Amino acid sequence: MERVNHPDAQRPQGAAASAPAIELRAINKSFGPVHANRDIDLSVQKGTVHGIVGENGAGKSTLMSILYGFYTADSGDILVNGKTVSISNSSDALSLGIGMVHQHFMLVDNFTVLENVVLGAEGSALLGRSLSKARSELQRLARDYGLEVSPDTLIEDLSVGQQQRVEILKALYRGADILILDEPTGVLTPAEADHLFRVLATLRNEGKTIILITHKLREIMAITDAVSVMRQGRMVATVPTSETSPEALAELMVGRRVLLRVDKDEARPGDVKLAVENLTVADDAGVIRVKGVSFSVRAGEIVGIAGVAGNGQSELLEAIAGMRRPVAGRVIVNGHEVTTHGEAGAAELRQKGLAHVPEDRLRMGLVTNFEAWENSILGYQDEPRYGGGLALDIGASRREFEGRIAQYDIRPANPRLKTANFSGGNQQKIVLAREMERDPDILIVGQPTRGVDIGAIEFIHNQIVKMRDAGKAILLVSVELDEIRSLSDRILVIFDGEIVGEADPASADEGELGLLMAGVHNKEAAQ
Amino acid sequence: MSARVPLPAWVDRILLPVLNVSLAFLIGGIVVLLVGQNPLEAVQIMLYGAFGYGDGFGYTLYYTTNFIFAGLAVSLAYHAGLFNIGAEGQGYIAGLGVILVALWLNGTHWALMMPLMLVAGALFGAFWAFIPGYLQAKRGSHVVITTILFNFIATSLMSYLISRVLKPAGVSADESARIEAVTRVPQLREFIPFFGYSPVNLTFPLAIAALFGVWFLIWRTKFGYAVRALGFNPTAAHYAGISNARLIMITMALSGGLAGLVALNEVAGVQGRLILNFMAGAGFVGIAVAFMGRAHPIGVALAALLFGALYQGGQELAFSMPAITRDMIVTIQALVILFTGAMGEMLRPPLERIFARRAPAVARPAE
Amino acid sequence: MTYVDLILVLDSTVRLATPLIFACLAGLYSERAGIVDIGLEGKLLGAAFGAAVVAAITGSAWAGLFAGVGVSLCMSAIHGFASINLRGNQIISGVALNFLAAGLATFLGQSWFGRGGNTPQLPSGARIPTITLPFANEVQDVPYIGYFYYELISGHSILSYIAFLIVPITAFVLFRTRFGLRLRAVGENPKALDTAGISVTLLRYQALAITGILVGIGGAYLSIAQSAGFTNNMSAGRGYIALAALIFAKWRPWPALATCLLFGFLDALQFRLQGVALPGIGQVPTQAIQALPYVLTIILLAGFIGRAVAPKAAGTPYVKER
Amino acid sequence: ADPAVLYDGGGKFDASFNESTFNGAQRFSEETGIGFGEFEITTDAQREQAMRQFAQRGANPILVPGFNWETTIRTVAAEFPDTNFAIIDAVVDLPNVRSIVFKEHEGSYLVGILAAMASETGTIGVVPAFDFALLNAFACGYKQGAKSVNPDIEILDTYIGSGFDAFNNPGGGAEVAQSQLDRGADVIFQVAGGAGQGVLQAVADADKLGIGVDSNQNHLHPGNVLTSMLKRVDVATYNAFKDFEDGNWTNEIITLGVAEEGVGPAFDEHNEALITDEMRAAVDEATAKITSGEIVVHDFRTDNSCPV
Ligand SMILES: Nc1ncnc2c1ncn2[C@@H]1O[C@H](COP(=O)(O)OP(=O)(O)OP(=O)(O)O)[C@@H](O)[C@H]1O
Ligand SMILES: Nc1ncnc2c1ncn2[C@@H]1O[C@H](COP(=O)(O)OP(=O)(O)OP(=O)(O)O)[C@@H](O)[C@H]1O
Ligand SMILES: [Mg+2]
Ligand SMILES: [Mg+2]
Repeated sequence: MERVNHPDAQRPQGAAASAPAIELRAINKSFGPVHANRDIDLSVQKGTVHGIVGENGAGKSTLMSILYGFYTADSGDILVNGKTVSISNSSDALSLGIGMVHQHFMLVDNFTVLENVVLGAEGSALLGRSLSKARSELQRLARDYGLEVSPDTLIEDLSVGQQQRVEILKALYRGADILILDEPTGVLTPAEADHLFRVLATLRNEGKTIILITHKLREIMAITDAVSVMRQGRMVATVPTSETSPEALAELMVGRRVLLRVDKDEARPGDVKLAVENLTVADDAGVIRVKGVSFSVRAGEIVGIAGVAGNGQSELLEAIAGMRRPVAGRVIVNGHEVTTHGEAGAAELRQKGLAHVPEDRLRMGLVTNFEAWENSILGYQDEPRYGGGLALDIGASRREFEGRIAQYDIRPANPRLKTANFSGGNQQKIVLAREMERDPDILIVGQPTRGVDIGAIEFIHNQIVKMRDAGKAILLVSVELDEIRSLSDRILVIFDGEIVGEADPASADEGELGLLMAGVHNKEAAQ
Repeated sequence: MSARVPLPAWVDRILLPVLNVSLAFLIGGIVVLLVGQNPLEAVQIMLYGAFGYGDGFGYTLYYTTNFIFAGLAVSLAYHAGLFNIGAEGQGYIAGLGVILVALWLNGTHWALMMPLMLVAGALFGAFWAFIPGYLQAKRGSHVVITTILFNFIATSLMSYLISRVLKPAGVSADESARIEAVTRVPQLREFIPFFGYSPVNLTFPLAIAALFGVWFLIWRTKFGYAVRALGFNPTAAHYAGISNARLIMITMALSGGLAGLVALNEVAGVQGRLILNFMAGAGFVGIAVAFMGRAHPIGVALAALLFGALYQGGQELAFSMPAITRDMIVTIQALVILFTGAMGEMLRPPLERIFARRAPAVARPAE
Repeated sequence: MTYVDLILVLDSTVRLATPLIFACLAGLYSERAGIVDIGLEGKLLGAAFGAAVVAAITGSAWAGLFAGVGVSLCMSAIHGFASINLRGNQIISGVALNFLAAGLATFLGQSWFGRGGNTPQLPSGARIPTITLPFANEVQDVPYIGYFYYELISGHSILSYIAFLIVPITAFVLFRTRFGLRLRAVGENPKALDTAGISVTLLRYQALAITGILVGIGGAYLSIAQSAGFTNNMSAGRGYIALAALIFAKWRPWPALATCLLFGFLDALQFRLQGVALPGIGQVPTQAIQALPYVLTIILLAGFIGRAVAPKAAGTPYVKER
Repeated sequence: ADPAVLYDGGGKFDASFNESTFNGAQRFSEETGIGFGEFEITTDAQREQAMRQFAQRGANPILVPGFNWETTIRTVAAEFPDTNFAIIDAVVDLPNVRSIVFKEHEGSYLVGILAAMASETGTIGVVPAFDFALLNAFACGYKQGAKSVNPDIEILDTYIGSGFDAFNNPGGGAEVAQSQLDRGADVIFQVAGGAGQGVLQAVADADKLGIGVDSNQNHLHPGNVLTSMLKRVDVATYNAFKDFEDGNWTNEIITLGVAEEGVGPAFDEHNEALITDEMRAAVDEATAKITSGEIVVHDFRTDNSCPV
């Protein structure tokens, strides 16, 4: 424990210093029938930012988890600073100076930031001392890297972006020399992402080595020195970033050309399908999160709601989707007032022709213990097409889902596989397929491409546009400004539970939107 | 699990459990040896006692009936993410329903009475489970505590009703008046002499039906779908427009209703009267049965049969081997629960190694 | 009820609550570490038996106490092996242990003492002594406070005092020490702990060891402090009550103490109220009085306690790979 | 064919009437060298099963303690007219059944007299395991006896639990006894099988007087057990087997009260210091009156109620 607290403890000494910080040789890993990593070779130079890209399920997280000692490889060697090492658990990795920020955060929700940071690196047997030590150390890190986060708030009260800071702080606190980040920006706003990259840059300049997994080629091009591409468990290429291009990478990843920007023609808005009138919503704790919001969405248009995570988007979506009873205001769907929905309100709204792709697929959109086909009817289980009366027509449900698997290219193509065993992107496809194929009049979508690879992103975006052109009213909530801008016909900016401005995606420039999202002089901007 | 190679279904669902049971008996056998008895002979006696002749087999099935109902009760609730420790009390209270109807229309033919007593028992049991369900759904009171407490309350309530209200004066035993023969649920021996004197009765076929019914309910109906969604992920269930509170209350009631059918077997089928503590722990065995059967009717059926056999075989053993007391039997049962239930995975890794060698083809990546 | 009556009821409250406190705190450690333990009942019984047997043979209460703790430690080890290493179902493992204790205790007792599981009556030397605090006798006649000290504070079994001592200790360990931090973490999110480089397995075993020790003392109290020997099934459902108390207290030490005292108090009161005509109601059936503690508990639970959220990982074995 | 005993739910060693039955059978086989079959039931369904098994295997006579056997014996005895049966605590008038019933209330009456006379505080107690007719019969007789000595004596009556498991709760028993001691009781009569041990223990710890039940428990805490309300189930069992052995078996209803010395207080070296001559005299007098019918002790079981 002690050693971990002193960053200098595992600095590479002399001779080894020139060797690559990380070298993987012929790594293999299988989960039952799934061969997640095959003969992976990877070499990461010290003091560089090394990007890894690949489709969902390509095996990126698995590979990194092996390097971090969370999983143990079936075969293959790991070299750190030129020395062959055996990493049989995370503490081995930590003492080798390897730190990791996981794709799904490893934080204890009802602990404070401080407690999470010290967990496992307490030093002394009594908390009092370790905590005060950590507090000052935390202040230092915050100063050096601009990673402010109040040490005594509970994790569950933090926005995702802040939670990620905690993850990074955890790694730095343990004096990591080699930092692995698994899809760190999936949940960040552009501002937050830029900040993160500044932090990474600082770290690199200090000689630390960084491995960055991401689906966003823009980020790869922006910050990495070299990039490796994985496909279906194999390492298909490693190139210096300067010698490649997004298009080239995309092709390597997917194995075909991909169109990186959405091309859609003018929207032809029809009459109002979804209207929200000064809606006020509170969260579970009773705190008002949405403050008298009003807007409407017309048939055949995509309205994007831009905003920093945690400004009321979640509550807004849940209220509209009938999952949360608003404190005040009205929601009008297809002309029906549906504000006072009870506990089963979501069902009622689906009948009114509203489909909902929730922000957090794992928590809300899926029952991960269900077989995939079972999730493909979640929320629609009562429809007659899945069996009349009480009975559930398993055959029909499975057949229908098999169709979707092909159409949405869901992998592995096995309707009876447990949903938990699909990778993030494929899980998202299961949800999208379910909601879009209902051909609803109104579709509300939260973070449709969070943690999804570009191949899938292209596909998903096209689907959304297709729905618009089919005359559906679409409400899109995303923290991905790019996504909002490339998809929306109108952009509403939400800040602290209020709509602080509306912008036209064509004209609006990134900076202006960014300021609105940050709540800066929103009054003027609103005009 | 991190199964290198998933076991063939028959190994997973048949061979493994069988090996586990054998293991339990092996340990039990050692204890038997310690008291200077011959384990093999003991096993013989148990097997013969449980399956060897009509009477014995009948008793086995009679116990199995109770355990199926109790096991299903716990399983059903479990699929909704509810842990119902109260089957014991629910069954006990259900006995009241059964006896009230029975005594009210005492003398009426069973063909008419059986459905009535069934409904009454189920309703009373359901009621006793519904309250904890309601408290869980509306007040957030943890169903585990409330069901535990309701067991205790049931004991007091029934003790009062039996010894102070239902007990006819002049009768020394604390028990209700008798149900007349015509009114009782007929025992199978009346149709099938093979069953000798054993008390297995028409509630046994009912239990089999219940097995299928629950399987269908959970995996083949929309209700069951909702129940499992709720059990796995309440948030997702809410998202799916399912009313969790309502579902919790219904499921608990159904669960209690199933537990209540134990009373039909005991009161209307076997005892012909309401006696103190007729549940005799069946509700708690139900917990073991449910979890050993992985809350799946097939599993429940097998586990219930296993316990039925242990109870009856155990009686036979205690009878013909006086050195082996009833406590010894309880011990063996505990070992069975331990090895087939809690430690059921112990033999998986070795088996996997064996079958991995046998079928390397499966090991290939599936892409 | 006069002042004296009140003191006397509180006095027996302490005696009745002692085993509950041990069992409840024992459960607190394992469940905080993410392992559900409905085997408390069986552990109480097993420990009670072990303690009585050894106390009867050696004639030493302390040897008995150790034996009792030893037994429940073994049972904890089985529970651990089943639910930590084999990732078996924790509930069924608990059920199994309950059966095992009930069966084996009587069986061994019978073959050793031939009294159907009951151990011989223990001489007072083989029982955990009660202690009289300094000046207790001197001050007992001082009105109110003196009597309070003499009757209620002084004169309990050593184990009762230990029970009350364990509560602040537990609170400290849980919230002020490294071990406590990790214990709470492993019950909420074992992955977080694992990725922090700490062995989930080891930690959970440590928690179960503490569980074993505490519930062991509680069991010993039943057979060699409260009574003078082992009787079949003498735990009489206390393990389950302790479990209820634990949830009631939402897995927190001080509330756990309060709840156990409440249960003890209602029980003690129940003995006093039997046959007494209640004002307004008049004579009520004893069974109604006997059910009172449970009914009141439910009312409190539904009325005031509200939703109890268990440690997130409780009941689910830790599996790295899906 | 050897005789057989089937015990009631409480089991062979219930420190109560099952145990007495065993002791009687034991004594018989020790004296005669004849063995006997025995069985402890775990579920009520096993009553009929086990009894039939014994009958089929030719056991004779078959004796069962406890009225819970009534239904069973009616059924099985009818099936085996050539086998002799005996039931304790219930009357079954079948040609091949001997019924042995005790007047526990009479014996308890005498014990009550002793308790009232031994009490200095004017408060005594009785602790039945739970609300159960037979146990209430003990308590009711005890109260009548005590009142006969001291009409305004206070008698505390507290149940330990509400079901059979109360018999196995000595901790509870001790606590109940304590609650009565706290309220001034200085003589406590336990009618609680295994839990009774807890009662006697608590009373002894407080150096007050306890009263044992069924078998002679005076020796448990010499000086602190006033007496024991003997219920000679052992004798009845012994006699039954002996009669059969000697060919004097009769299928009649045998009622054992004070007159027949089937019930009554135990006097031995362990409690002689506690029993004064007046007490002895009072007991003898009451015994005579009960025998002559001058005193009629009310039996709770006849109307489920107690006059005092
Ligand atoms: N613990 C596990 N158990 C079983 N299968 C797993 C496990 N973890 C990953 N897999 C499977 O291994 C493959 C690789 O998964 P992995 O998470 O490494 O992909 P990924 O590249 O990180 O995908 P994503 O970009 O969606 O995060 C997928 O098919 C996934 O379903
Ligand atoms: N013995 C068992 N123990 C645990 N789970 C089981 C068991 N048998 C089946 N299951 C699971 O229960 C669910 C329903 O199984 P069931 O046998 O009812 O239908 P199925 O075989 O899965 O589907 P189908 O019968 O339509 O092919 C499935 O998820 C199955 O994997
Ligand atoms: Mg990943
Ligand atoms: Mg099937």
